[in-house]
Amino acid sequence: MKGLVLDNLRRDQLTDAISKGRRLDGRGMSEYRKLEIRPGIIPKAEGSARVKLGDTEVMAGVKIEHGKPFPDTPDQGVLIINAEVLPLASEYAEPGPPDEDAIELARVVDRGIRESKMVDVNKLVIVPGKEVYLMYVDISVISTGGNLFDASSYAVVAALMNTKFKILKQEENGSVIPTGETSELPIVDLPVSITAVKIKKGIILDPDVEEESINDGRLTVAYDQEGNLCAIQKGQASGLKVEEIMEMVKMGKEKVPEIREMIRGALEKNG
Amino acid sequence: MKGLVLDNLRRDQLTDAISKGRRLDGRGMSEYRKLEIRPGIIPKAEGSARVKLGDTEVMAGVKIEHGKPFPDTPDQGVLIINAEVLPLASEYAEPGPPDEDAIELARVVDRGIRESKMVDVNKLVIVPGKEVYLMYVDISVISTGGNLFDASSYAVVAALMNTKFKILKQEENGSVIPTGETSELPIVDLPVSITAVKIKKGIILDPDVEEESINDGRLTVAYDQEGNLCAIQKGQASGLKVEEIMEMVKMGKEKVPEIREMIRGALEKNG
Amino acid sequence: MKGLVLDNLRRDQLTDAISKGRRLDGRGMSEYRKLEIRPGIIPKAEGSARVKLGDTEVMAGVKIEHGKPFPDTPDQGVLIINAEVLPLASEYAEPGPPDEDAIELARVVDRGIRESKMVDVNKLVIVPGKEVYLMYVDISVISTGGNLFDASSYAVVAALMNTKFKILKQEENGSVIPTGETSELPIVDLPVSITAVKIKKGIILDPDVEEESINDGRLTVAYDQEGNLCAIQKGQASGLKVEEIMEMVKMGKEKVPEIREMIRGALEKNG
Amino acid sequence: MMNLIDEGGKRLDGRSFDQLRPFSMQAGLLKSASGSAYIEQGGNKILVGVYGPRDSRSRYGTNQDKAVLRCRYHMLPFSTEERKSPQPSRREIEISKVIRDALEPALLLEEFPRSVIDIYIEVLQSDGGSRGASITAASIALADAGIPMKDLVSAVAVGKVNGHLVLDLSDTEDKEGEVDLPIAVMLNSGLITLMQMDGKLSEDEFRQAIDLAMAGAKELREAQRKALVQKYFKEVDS
Amino acid sequence: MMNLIDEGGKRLDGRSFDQLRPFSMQAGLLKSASGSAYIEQGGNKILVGVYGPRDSRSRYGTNQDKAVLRCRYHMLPFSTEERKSPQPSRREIEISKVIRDALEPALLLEEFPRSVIDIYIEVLQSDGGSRGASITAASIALADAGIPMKDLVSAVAVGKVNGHLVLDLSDTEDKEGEVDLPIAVMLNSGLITLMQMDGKLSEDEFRQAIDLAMAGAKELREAQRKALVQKYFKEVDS
Amino acid sequence: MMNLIDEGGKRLDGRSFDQLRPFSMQAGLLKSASGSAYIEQGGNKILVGVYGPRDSRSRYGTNQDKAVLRCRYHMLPFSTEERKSPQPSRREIEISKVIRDALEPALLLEEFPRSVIDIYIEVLQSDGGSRGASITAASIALADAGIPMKDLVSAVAVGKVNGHLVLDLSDTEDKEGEVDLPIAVMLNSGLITLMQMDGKLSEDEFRQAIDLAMAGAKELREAQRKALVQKYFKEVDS
Repeated sequence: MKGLVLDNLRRDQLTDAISKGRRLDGRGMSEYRKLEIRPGIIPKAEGSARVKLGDTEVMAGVKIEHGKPFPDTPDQGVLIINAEVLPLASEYAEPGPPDEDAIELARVVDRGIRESKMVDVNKLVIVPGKEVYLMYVDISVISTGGNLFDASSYAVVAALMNTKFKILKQEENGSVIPTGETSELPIVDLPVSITAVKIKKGIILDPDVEEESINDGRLTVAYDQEGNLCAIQKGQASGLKVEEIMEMVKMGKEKVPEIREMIRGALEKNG
Repeated sequence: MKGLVLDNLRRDQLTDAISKGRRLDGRGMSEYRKLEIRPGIIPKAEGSARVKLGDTEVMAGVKIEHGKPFPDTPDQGVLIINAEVLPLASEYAEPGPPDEDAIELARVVDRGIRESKMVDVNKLVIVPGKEVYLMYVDISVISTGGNLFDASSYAVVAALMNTKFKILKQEENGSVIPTGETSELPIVDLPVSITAVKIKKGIILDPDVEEESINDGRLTVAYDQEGNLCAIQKGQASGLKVEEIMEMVKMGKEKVPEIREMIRGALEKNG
Repeated sequence: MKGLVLDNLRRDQLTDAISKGRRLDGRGMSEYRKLEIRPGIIPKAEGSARVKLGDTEVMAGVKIEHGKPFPDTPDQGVLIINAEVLPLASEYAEPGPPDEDAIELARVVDRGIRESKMVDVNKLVIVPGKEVYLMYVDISVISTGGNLFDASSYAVVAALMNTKFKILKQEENGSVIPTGETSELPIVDLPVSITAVKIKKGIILDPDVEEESINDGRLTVAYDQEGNLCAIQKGQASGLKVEEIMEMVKMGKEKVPEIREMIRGALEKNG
Repeated sequence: MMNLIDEGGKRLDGRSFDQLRPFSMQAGLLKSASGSAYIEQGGNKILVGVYGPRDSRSRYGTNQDKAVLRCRYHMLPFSTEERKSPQPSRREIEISKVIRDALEPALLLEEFPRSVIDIYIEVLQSDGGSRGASITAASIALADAGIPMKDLVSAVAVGKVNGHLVLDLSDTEDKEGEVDLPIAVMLNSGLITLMQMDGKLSEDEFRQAIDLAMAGAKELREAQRKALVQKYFKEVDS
Repeated sequence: MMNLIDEGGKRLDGRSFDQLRPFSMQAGLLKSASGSAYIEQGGNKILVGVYGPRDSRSRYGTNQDKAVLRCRYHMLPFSTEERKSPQPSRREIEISKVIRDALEPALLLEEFPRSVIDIYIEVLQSDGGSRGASITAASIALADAGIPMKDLVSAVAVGKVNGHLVLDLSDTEDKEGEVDLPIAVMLNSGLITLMQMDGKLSEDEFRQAIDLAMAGAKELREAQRKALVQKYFKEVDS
Repeated sequence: MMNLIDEGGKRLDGRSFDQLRPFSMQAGLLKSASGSAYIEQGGNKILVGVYGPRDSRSRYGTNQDKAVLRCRYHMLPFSTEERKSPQPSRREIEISKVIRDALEPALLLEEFPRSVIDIYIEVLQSDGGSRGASITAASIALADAGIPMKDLVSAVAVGKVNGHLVLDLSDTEDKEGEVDLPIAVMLNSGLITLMQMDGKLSEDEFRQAIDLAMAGAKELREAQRKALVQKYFKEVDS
C-alpha cells in the first residue's frame, strides 16, 4: 500500500515518546481520538452513519433489498459489506475498483459484525428458502487519518442500528410488495472493534496515520457484549509475541465499554 | 480525446476564411457536406443503415429481441443505443471498450431519438409488465471525418425506419414464439440532429474534422417534426454566449427540413 | 507469446541432428517423451487426471453441475473446456485471465473431444429442453515443457474417463435433487491428439520446449477410434507444404494406437 | 401527467416557479485535499475534493502546454433510491466529461504545464440537479485549492413542469416533468459552459428558460463567493 | 441429417460441389488507413483496415528485429443472427491469432524493426467462412498499404456435406454439415499458412479436400490481384 | 449443532483434540521455478512456486531499499465442492495479502533491492486450513529458492468444536464448528506473523488456543526441515 513515509526525525520523536509511555498529541496509550458518530445523515438510505475519529472520516450506508438466500443458508437474510476508499480521501488514493486494502477492510468489518451475531439474520426472511432481505452495507472512506478498521466498524454498527426498512410480503402471484409498515433491524448484540499497534516495545490503541506508518504489528479485535473476542485480524508484515497479543487483547477489552456507550449515546440522541 | 492537431498556418487559413463568411472547401456557413444514406445494407439485422457525410462514415444496426421491461416503465418497449469507434476509423482510434467520447456519442444520439418520441414504445409490448421488445441499436463508426453526432443520428434514424421484425407472442407455457408475421416499428416522429460550432466569431454547421479540431464551442440540437428543440448537448471545454446559442439554434432550425427530406428520400428509394 | 529464445549454437545443434534423423535427447523422430497419466488425483472433483509428458505437466479436473441447455441443442448436455497456464508454470507465465495462447489451447482440446463425439451428450439430459448436465473441464498447466496441446488433451480425456457423478432428477416442484446413485460418463470414443512440428526439413512428433521454440510449422491432429481425422489445428506463423502435412498426418496416425493404449492402461490400473 | 403545480401556482414543495431549493455551501473541509467544498441543495449532498496541480504520474495524459484537468463524478452506492452498483455507469462517465468541459474554461491551466488537476466529486445523496450542484461545488473547491480562475462557474437546471418553466428541478419534477435543461455559466463574461436538454421546448420557451437559469445562477454565485470568504476569514482568525 | 444436396447434385443455393459463392473485392476505400479492403463473399461483408508500419507505442510489444504484427478479428454487434455482445469472445480471440499466423509468413517484417503493423478486421455481416474471407481481404489491405509481401494469401473453407466434399461452405452447410476445413495458402510457393478442421474425414478425403481448397484459392487469388490492379489504375487515372 | 466429537473424545476423523491431520511435504519439484514445495495436509493439496529475486518489470512496484514480495493464493476451479470461478474472489485477495504479511517478516529482503520475489500458491484441492498449509509450504519453497531467511514460518489453525478447543480443523469442523483461528509463527523467536479469528472465544480460551497452535506448529516445522534436508541430499546424491 502506498502511503505516508515519515522522516527519521519525526519517527524518532514518536517512538521515543511511546517508549516513555506518552504520545506526541498528548493522548494516553489507550486513549482514542475524538469520536463523533452521526447516524441517519443519508435519509435516502435505509440506514446510515458518518463517523469521525480524529482526522479519519468514514460513512456507511445500508440499503435493504430482497432476493434469493444463499443455498447453504436458505432461512437467513443476507449481509453484504463492501468498502471503497474514495479518491479524495488522501493524496495516495486513486479511483478504481477496491484494492486489497479496501477488500481487507470490508472483510474484517464484516467478520466483526457477522461473528458477534449482531443482526439476527434468521428474522430477515420473507419466504423461507425463496425470498429474504438482502442488507447491502457500503463503507465509503472520506479521509484516511489512521485506524480505518475501527472507524469503519463503528460506522457500520451505527448505520445498522439506525436502519428502518419497509416490510415486504410475497403475493400469491409471486411478486414481492411492501406491506406498508416499516421495521428496524433485529439487533441482538453491539460489537466493538478495537485496534492496537505495537511501536518498538510500546502498545497503543487507535493509531493515527503517523503512528500507523511506523507500527511494528497491528491487531484488530472485535468484542461482543459478553466480553468475548469474536473476530481478530492481525495486520502488517511483522511479528507479535504472545504476551504482546495478550496485552493488546486486555487493553482492548478494557476500552470496549467506553466506546460502546458512545455508539449507544449517539444513536439515542438521534433516535 | 486524442486527435488531429492543425498547424498554425492551416488554422489561420481556416479561421480567416470563416471570419469572412467562407469555408476553405467552398461550403456556405450552413451547408452540409455530401450526405449519402443507404438503409438496409445488413440484411441479417432487423434494421440497418450506412451514412456517409463527407469523409465521415457510420453504420447503425438494429437487433430486436425480447425480455423484461424496466421496472419503472413496465408497459414500454426498451431502446438501448451503444456506440463504438472502430479502430480502423482513424489513426487515433484504438481497440477496446467504448471510451468517454463513444459513450457520450451514444447517449446524445439516444436522447435525440428518445425525447422526440420517434418510436412509440407503448406499442412494443408483448405481455404488459412481463415481456416487451428490446431494441438494441449499435452505432459503428467506420471513419471519423468530423460531426459524428449528426452522422450517427441520421444512421440510427434511418436504421429504425428501415427495421422489420418478427412479431412475437407468449404461449400458455410461458415461452415466447414468433407468430409468423413481421412488422415495421411504430414510427411517429422523425427527429433531425444539427450540430453547429463556433470558430472565433463565426458559426458554421456540420464541421469537418479540421474545423472540429479548432472549434470554440459546439452545440448539437435535435428537432422534432413540429420544430421543437427536443435534445441539446453543448460540447467542448469552452463557453458560448446566449446570442451565439440562439443563432446556432436558428441556423439549425432552418436546416432541418432539407436534412429530413434527404432521410425520407433515402428510405423511400429503398422501400 | 513470450518464451524461450535459443542461442544460435544450440539451435544449430538441434536442427543439424534433426536433419540427420536424430534428436539431441536420443529420441526417434516419432518418439514421445515419457508419458505418465495419473487419473483420480483430485477426489473432490468428479473427474481428474494429472499428466506428465517429459517436463510438461498438466492437470485437468471435471466438475458436473446442472442447468439450462444451449437454445440450439435443447436435448444435449453441455461441455465447457477452459485452460489456464499457472504463473508457476514457467518464468514467462504471468497471473491474470487466459491470454490468446491459453484460449487457443482450450479451444483446440475442446474440438478434439467434441468432434470425436467422445462423450454422448444426448445421454446427459435431466429434463429435455430444461435441465441438462453441465461438464466443466478445467485445464491447469503446471509446467510448460513443450507440446501442451497433446498433454492437455490426454489429461482431459483421462479426466472424463475417470469421472463419476451424482445422478440428478427434477422434482415436481421444479427443484433438482440427487437420486442417490452415481454414474460414469457415457464414453463412446477415445480420441488421441498428436502434434507434429517441422524443423527445417525434418518432421518430428511431440516437440519439447526447445524444439518448439525453433519450429517452422506445427500441426495438431485428433484421431478418433476408427482412424479418422476429427480435428486439426495448424500453429505457428509459417507455412507447410501439402506433402509435409500429409507426412505429419501419417506419422500421427501410426502413433495413435500406442498413445491410446497408454491412456487406457492408466485408467484401468486406476479403476 | 402527474400534478406538479397547485392551483395557487406553487410547486409540490411550496416553491414559486423562479425559486431555488434551500441550499448551503462550505469551502475547505477536507484536510488532505488541495481544495474542497461541500454543497447541499434540496436533497443533494455532494462533497468535492481537488488535488493538484501535481506531477502527472502517467505519460499518457501529460500536456506540455498546460495542466491536464481530470474529473470524476461518482455516486456512492447508498446515494440513490435503489442501491447503485459501484462500477461507473455510462451516465456517470458522460457527466464526468461534461462537468470537466464546464469547468475548464474558467481555469488558467496554462500556468501549470506538465501537471494534472484531479476533481473528485462524490454524491453522498442524490436529488434532481446533481450535476449542477456538482459544478457549483467543484468551482468552490478549485478556488479553495488556489488554482487561478477567470470566474466561478455556477450551475442550475431549468425545467418545464405541467407546461410551466420552473427553476431548479427537484427529483420528482425531473422525473415527472416535461423538460430538464441544466446550464452552467461564468457570470462575469456571460459564457455558458454547460448546456444539455432532455424534452421538448419551442425556441421561445428555450430563450426564456435560459433567462430563468441566469437568475438562479446569480443567486448561487453569491453563495459560492460567501463560502469562500467564510473559509478565508476562518483561516485568518485561526 | 438435413438434406443439403438435391437429386441433381446441386447444393441448397444451386451451386455445384466445387463452386465458390458469388464474391467481390475492393482495395483502398478507407481514407485514413495505410491500406484497406472490402470483401463480400456469400453473405459475408467484411472491411479490413491496416495501419502501419508505425512506431510501436508500447515497449511491451516491440521487437528489435522486425515489425510486430497485430491482428483483431471483430464482429459488429448486428453482424450475426443473435446480437453479438461487444466484448471479444474466445472465438474472436482465437481467430485473431490464427489469422495473424496465416498472414505473417507472407510479409517481410524484417524491413521494419521496432515498428508495429495493425490489421483491423471488421465483420459487418457474417456468413459461413468469415475467417477465410477475412484473410483474403486482409491480404489485399496489406498489399494496398505497400507492405512488401512474398505473395498474397488466399483462403477458403472446404467441407463435407451429406457425405460430399464441397467448396466454400455457406452458413447452413457449416452448421448442418459434417466437416468444416478452412485453409489459407500462398499459391506461389504452395505453402499452407492456416488449417483448422472440425469434424471427421478419412485420410483420403482429407487429401482430396485440400485439392478442392487449392482450386478455390486460385480463383480467389485472381480476384485479389484484380482488386489491387483496379485500385492502382484508379490512382493513376485520378 | 452438529455432533463433531464422539463419546470417547474423538473427532469425526478419529483424531484427538491436539492431533494434526496426516501431512506430507516435499521441496523442489518444479523445474523452472527458483524454489517450490508441495504439501498435503488432510484433504489439502497445495503446490507453491517461487520466482525470484528477479528484476522488477514494472516501475510501480519497485522499492529502492529491498525486494518487493508479491503473493498470489489461487484455487484451481476444480479444487472445491462447487466449481470455483476463475476470477480472483475477495477471499483469495485477502488471503494473498495476509499470507504475504505472514511470510515477509521471515525474509531478508534488504539483500535484494530493486527486485521482486513472486510466490504463487496453487490450491489443487482445498480442505479446512488451506491458508495455514499454504504458508507452511510457501516457507519451504522460499528456502528452496535460496532466499535468506531468519526462520521458517509454520502455520496451523486451532478451532472450537462442540465447546472443545481442537487443533488443525478439517473442512467439516471449520464449517460446523464455533471458531476458526489460524496462526502462523516463527518458532525461533516466537513471533506470530498471522492471526485471524472467526467466532467467539473468551480471553482464557484464546490463550489456551494459542498454546495448542504452538504445539502443532512445532510438529509441522520439523517436517518442513526434513523436506528441505531430503531435497538437499537428493541434490548431493545426484
